[in-house]
Amino acid sequence: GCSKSADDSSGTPKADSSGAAQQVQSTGGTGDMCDFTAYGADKLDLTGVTVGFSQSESTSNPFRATETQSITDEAKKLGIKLIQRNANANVSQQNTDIQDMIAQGAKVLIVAPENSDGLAPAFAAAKAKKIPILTIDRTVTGTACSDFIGFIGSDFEGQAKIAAQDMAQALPDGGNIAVLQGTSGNNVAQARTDGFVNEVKASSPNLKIVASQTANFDQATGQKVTEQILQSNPDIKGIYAENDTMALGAIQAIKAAGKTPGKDIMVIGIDGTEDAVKDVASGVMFSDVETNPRFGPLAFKALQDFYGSGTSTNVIIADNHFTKDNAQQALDNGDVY
Amino acid sequence: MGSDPFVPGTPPVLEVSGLDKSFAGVHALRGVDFSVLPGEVHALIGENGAGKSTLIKVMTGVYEPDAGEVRFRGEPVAFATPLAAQEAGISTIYQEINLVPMMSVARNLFLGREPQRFGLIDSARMKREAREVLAEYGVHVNPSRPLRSLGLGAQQMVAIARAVQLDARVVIMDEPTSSLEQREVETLFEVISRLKARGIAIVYVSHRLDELYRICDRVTVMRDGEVVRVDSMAAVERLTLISLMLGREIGDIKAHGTTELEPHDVDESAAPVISARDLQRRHQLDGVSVDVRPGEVVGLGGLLGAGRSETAKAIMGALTLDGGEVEIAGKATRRTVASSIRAGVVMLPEDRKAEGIAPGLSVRENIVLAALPRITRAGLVDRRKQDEIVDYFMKRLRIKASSPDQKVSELSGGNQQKVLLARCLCLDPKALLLDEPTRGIDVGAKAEVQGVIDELAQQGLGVLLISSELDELIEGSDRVVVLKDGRVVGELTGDQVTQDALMTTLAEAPTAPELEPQAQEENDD
Amino acid sequence: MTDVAVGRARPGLDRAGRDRTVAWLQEYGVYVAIVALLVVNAIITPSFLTAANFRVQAFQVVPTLIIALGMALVITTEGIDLSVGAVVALSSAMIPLYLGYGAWTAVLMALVAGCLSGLLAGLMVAVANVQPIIATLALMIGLRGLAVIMNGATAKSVDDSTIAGLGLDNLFGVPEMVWIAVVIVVILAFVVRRTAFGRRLTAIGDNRAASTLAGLPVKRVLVTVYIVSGLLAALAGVLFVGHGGYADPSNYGLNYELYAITAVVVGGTPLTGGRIKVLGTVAGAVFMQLVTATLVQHDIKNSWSQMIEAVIIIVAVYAARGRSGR
Amino acid sequence: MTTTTLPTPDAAVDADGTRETRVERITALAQQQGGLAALVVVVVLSCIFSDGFATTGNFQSILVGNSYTALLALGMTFVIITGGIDLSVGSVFALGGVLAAWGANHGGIVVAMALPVAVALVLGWVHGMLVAKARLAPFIVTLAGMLFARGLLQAITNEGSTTFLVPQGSPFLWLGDGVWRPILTAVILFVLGGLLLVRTRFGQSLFALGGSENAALLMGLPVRRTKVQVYMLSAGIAGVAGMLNASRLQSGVTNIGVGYELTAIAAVIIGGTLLTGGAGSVLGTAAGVLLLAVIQNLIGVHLSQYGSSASDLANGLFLAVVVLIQTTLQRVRRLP
Ligand SMILES: Nc1ncnc2c1ncn2[C@@H]1O[C@H](COP(=O)(O)OP(=O)(O)OP(=O)(O)O)[C@@H](O)[C@H]1O
Ligand SMILES: Nc1ncnc2c1ncn2[C@@H]1O[C@H](COP(=O)(O)OP(=O)(O)OP(=O)(O)O)[C@@H](O)[C@H]1O
Ligand SMILES: [Mg+2]
Ligand SMILES: [Mg+2]
Repeated sequence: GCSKSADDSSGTPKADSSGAAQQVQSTGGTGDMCDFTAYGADKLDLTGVTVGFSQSESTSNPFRATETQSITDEAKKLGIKLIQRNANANVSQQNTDIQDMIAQGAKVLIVAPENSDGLAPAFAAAKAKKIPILTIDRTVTGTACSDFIGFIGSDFEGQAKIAAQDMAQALPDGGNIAVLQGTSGNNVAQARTDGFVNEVKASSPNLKIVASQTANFDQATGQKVTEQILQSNPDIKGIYAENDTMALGAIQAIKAAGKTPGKDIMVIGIDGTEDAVKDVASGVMFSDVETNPRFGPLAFKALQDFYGSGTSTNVIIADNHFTKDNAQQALDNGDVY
Repeated sequence: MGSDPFVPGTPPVLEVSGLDKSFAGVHALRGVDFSVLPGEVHALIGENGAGKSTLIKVMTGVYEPDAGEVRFRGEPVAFATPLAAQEAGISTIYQEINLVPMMSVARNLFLGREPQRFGLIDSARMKREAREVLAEYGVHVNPSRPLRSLGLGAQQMVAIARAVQLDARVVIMDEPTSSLEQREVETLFEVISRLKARGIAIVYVSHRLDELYRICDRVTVMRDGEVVRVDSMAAVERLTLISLMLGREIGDIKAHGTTELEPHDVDESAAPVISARDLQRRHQLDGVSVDVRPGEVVGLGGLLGAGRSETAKAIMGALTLDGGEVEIAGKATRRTVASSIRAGVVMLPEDRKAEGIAPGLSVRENIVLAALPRITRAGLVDRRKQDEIVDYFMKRLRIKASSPDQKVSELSGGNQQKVLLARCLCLDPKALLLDEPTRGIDVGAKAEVQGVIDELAQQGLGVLLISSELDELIEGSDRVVVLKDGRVVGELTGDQVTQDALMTTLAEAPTAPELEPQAQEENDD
Repeated sequence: MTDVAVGRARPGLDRAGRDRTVAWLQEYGVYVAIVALLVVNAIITPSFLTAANFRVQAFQVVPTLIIALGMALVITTEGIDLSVGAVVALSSAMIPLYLGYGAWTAVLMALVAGCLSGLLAGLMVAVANVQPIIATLALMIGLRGLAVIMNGATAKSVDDSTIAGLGLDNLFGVPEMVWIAVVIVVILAFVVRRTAFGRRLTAIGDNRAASTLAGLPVKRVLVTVYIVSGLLAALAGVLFVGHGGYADPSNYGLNYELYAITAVVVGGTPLTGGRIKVLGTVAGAVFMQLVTATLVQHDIKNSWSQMIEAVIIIVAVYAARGRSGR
Repeated sequence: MTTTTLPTPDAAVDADGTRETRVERITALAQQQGGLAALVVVVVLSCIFSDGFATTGNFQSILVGNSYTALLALGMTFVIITGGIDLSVGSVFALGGVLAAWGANHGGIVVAMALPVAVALVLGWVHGMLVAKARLAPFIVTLAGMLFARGLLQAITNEGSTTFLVPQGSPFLWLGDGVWRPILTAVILFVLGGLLLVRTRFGQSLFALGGSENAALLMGLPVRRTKVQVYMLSAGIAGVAGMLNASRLQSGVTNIGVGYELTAIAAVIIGGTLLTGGAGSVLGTAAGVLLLAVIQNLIGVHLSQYGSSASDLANGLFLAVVVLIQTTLQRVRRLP
């Protein structure tokens, strides 16, 4: 009965926004651009208005903490007044949060949506008041440059695809693998499942997914589930975890079962958190795909462009890919969180 | 009233034959045949645990019989629920008051058949009617008050009023008078005679034999789950009745006798074991002072709601007070129940169900509940000592249970009462506060309990006795303190301790005006 | 209020015999169910009856079990403790905080934190008369926040052989945490059956007004019970840290209040209080663990596992329901 | 009687119904409606001390944001008054939303409205039968129901990954559109609920059941039927709330409703309804819902920037303080 934060990424980061800034990988398939005239909003000077930021999940999740911190820091740097809310993984609450901030005088909104659907009332309220919304890290169903300005974030299916290719590389002879899924009903979890499963099907017929269980993006659950899976499938060769914390839990379980992660069983995760990248560097984990939470600079850049020459409606950030070759270097550079 | 007989020869309205009912380990009814005729008041008697309440529950759909048949108005019936019995025309007042304590008096009275307007309950009318109905039963209360704020006696009257209001052909009353005081009993009897005149059959259970002779036409005597005699009430003599119930020879009973209680030797100069001074509690107690000396039985007299139970609870430390002091054996108490018990006072609460038994625990555990500190060493219960105590009191009070392990809720009402008495006595107290100690217990047991009280007083125990049965109060007490509306209005000592004197004192005492029914109309929604 | 037990046994010749069977099943149904699950799994699940598998199940069930034992005490007094999951989090937060002073100090501080939160719950319930569910709900929300504040948002890795030993190592071939659980079960079973405290516990849950009038130290017993519940939840928190090798107050113990309550009820302790089954609680926790293990090891989808679990809980509780019904 | 602590349900009349002064009457009202009193105090303080609190926009946002979840508390009130509890409402709320959105796609407004309610009623019926006939504890029955409804939802939506969208232009969207429609719907349902509780026989039997089940049975009330009905009522209301919410969100969000049952229970209890049954009011529940919503709003405005854990801590503290005040106000009496 208690609310479980559906952390799509967590680990042990430093909750600051330094580290590797987000890099743009692509700017949308269509390459559409959007500015305030096209959106139908009034021209504003960002430094003079209040910007609202609606965070979807608890900041006890490091990804969320870093994301919030990055936005707060960037706003401070640019001298922009920021107000913020946290919906704690509750879509209804996020609707209320957004309307609250509108009532409180926010003229521009940055929203990290809890869910792709279900924010219609809040978005409609904003639209009615001609308040533009920039969505980050998860997409929202609707029309860009009409319901919202656009989207900045990772390509979750792409991440999973890379992970699947890594798995094929890690197990050239094929074998049985298990998938630790994120929280049921979470868009990110779904994308990371689909991306992985499709890629395995398409290009690695010798990999066989024998177990696929949800572990709620949580380390302890990841450990428990892996412990069980290892009992019923003693011949597992690889584990794909849809975030790093579940990967860390899996590693713990593999060790407890008397096997060696990185040798007997290959573990691949997503997020690029410090602990996981360390494990990649030491060979315990095979590889890790990054999800960069430092949205501040890109988000505010997009908003400034929106009131100027226009910004892309679909910015996909370039996520790092940590393998044994570059992991140590990334750690030394402080590129992980 | 017994002089106005039912019409013999009419077919019985409610009839059972060959009824059998067992509970795990107890054979409560064995082949019981029983019938009531329209317009008769039929006494159902037997000692505690004889099976009276069980018979009633089987007849009214609470329990399903293991064997046998119930016929209502000539047709075989099997009521699935009390509701079905009620709808068919059998209205029952069960032994323990079964009303909803937190709901208002009016809502209890009309529950399930509230007056309605446009499909919604008409509260104003309901309250008005409740007030009128209750007035007929001598209960003058604001019908918006929650039922639990009434004393047990008043609650019982509400239950009776409710049952009689239902348009029934048979009214069953399981010990309706056990918590009533004389005045209410008279009211009840009037009600019964009215019902009788309307040709309604009444089944009447009581341990007060005098009442039976006054109002009943026929009697069925039960013993150990069997019917031992069915006869016209007048045809069975009192002693015969008792011997039938208890299954003992008449001679035995005469010898054992209803205990003739002698006044106790009270050392007037001895320091009181209990000394309560000027107890004050808003709306309930208004400066009550009572002393109880060692070896003395002090009765608390008064009508229902006079504040007798409150006085006892206040002494026990179970009631917060606005003012006043209580000393036990010369020392001021800390006014918590535990410290009072340590100081040597124990109380037998009036409301057995709500404040007495722990229904889910065994007889054994219930008896030693308060005595735990005395039978534990280093936190461990000394089982040998415990069993000794339990054994002793089960024998001495003749508690009828299949074993000490039986759940208390499975005992008959009277036996539950004895378990509570055992709980008090095993504490080896200096003073006893007894609130209706013989409520619901059979003649045999009652004599025993009274004997025990007497014996304890002889041994120097101080007793504060509350009883709605005037006889018991007058017979048992050395001194009676009379309460009215939360105040002491008189004290009877020595030869003054008579029924008449008590009545006179009560009658002459002024009524506190504020305690009369309230003028203003309250909103209970 | 059980003076009218509306029980209706159907008439019939073998009634007594059937009654006895039913009563026996009610008493020992969970154990039968456990055996049944073991047998079924032995047949359908590869390598189920292996030492390694039992070890895994033991690791997973012990924390739940320990929490459930405390919960059983609380439930016996007609209460409920929703804060246990948050106490797990709080206790785990204490470990990295005090690890610098030595492993045992850290463990001690974790347990102290549990006792304190239990004390808080107990005072709210016994002295301030707040309804248990809402008092502990407030703690459930607040304590997790506190735990995260104390620990920082990050899960902290705990690298200490003593604490890891509690969570992973064997003693005489059996995990240390199983021994801990055994000791607690023995102590509790003894306390409940043989001590005055055990008697008071059931009496208070059965009829609090009567217990008060019989002079029982009602408040003291209630406070103690919540403290024990907090203490045991904190102990579970320590085991979590030991087993996982890190402290994660934002996620540790989530939903464990529900797992614990389920174990208690499946084990035959009624939520209406007044009765407690210590061994039954153990059996309840083990049973639920085996159910989960079966579902996960057969890779049943989350949707179906939830529905199957729901049905199994109902069936188990139905089989174990006492004579008093509820 | 297994309860010891009983507040005076009819506090307008003192335990003795006598010698009431005006001051006593006012305190009595505050005692009876502790939640309402606390709400008034908190709102007044916030208007004075919290900038931007007392704006129409803010009030609107608070009301509209909680109008559908408030319904869960309404249903819960009935169940708790009978001495039961319904932990499944959050899941049924989510399931109702998904079914409504599915219905809007596959059959139009009638299916969208009827299907969730029908399924919820069936679930409620099962709860009721298990509680009333099999005599299982409501807590565990509805805990299983919570799992079951959530599992069912995930099974329908391919493990939660399919979100059904209500087609644009569907008349179903009218139900939850705008600001006033949700608020009005909630108000109307609360008023009806209040009438049902105090002015109908059904409502009275709920109180009787919670006050003393045995007595209710022996007084000839249809105990089992009432129990089944009350669980159907609660589930049905949760289904309706989910359905309306789907209309408002224009989709059947799959991961919604987690933990809502606890908020609903908290609101009901803060509103003065006794968890042990037998006493309570719909007005109190409304006050409880609003009080929690206002607290949430204040925490959002003032504490969001300090992170979620600070908000959690404040939330817990607030809740503790509110229930302490409410309990004290209500002068929960120990049976002497
Ligand atoms: N629900 C029950 N379970 C087990 N035994 C029961 C139950 N109800 C009654 N009994 C047993 O059946 C017998 C008859 O009890 P019953 O209540 O009918 O007696 P009674 O004649 O009404 O006595 P009293 O005058 O004390 O009220 C007793 O021995 C009692 O212990
Ligand atoms: N017939 C009645 N009419 C009005 N009020 C009543 C009546 N009987 C009782 N009450 C109320 O019930 C309250 C408690 O009464 P209660 O019966 O406990 O007093 P009591 O003197 O101890 O009597 P008992 O000896 O029967 O217990 C009183 O304060 C009184 O207001
Ligand atoms: Mg009887
Ligand atoms: Mg009294």
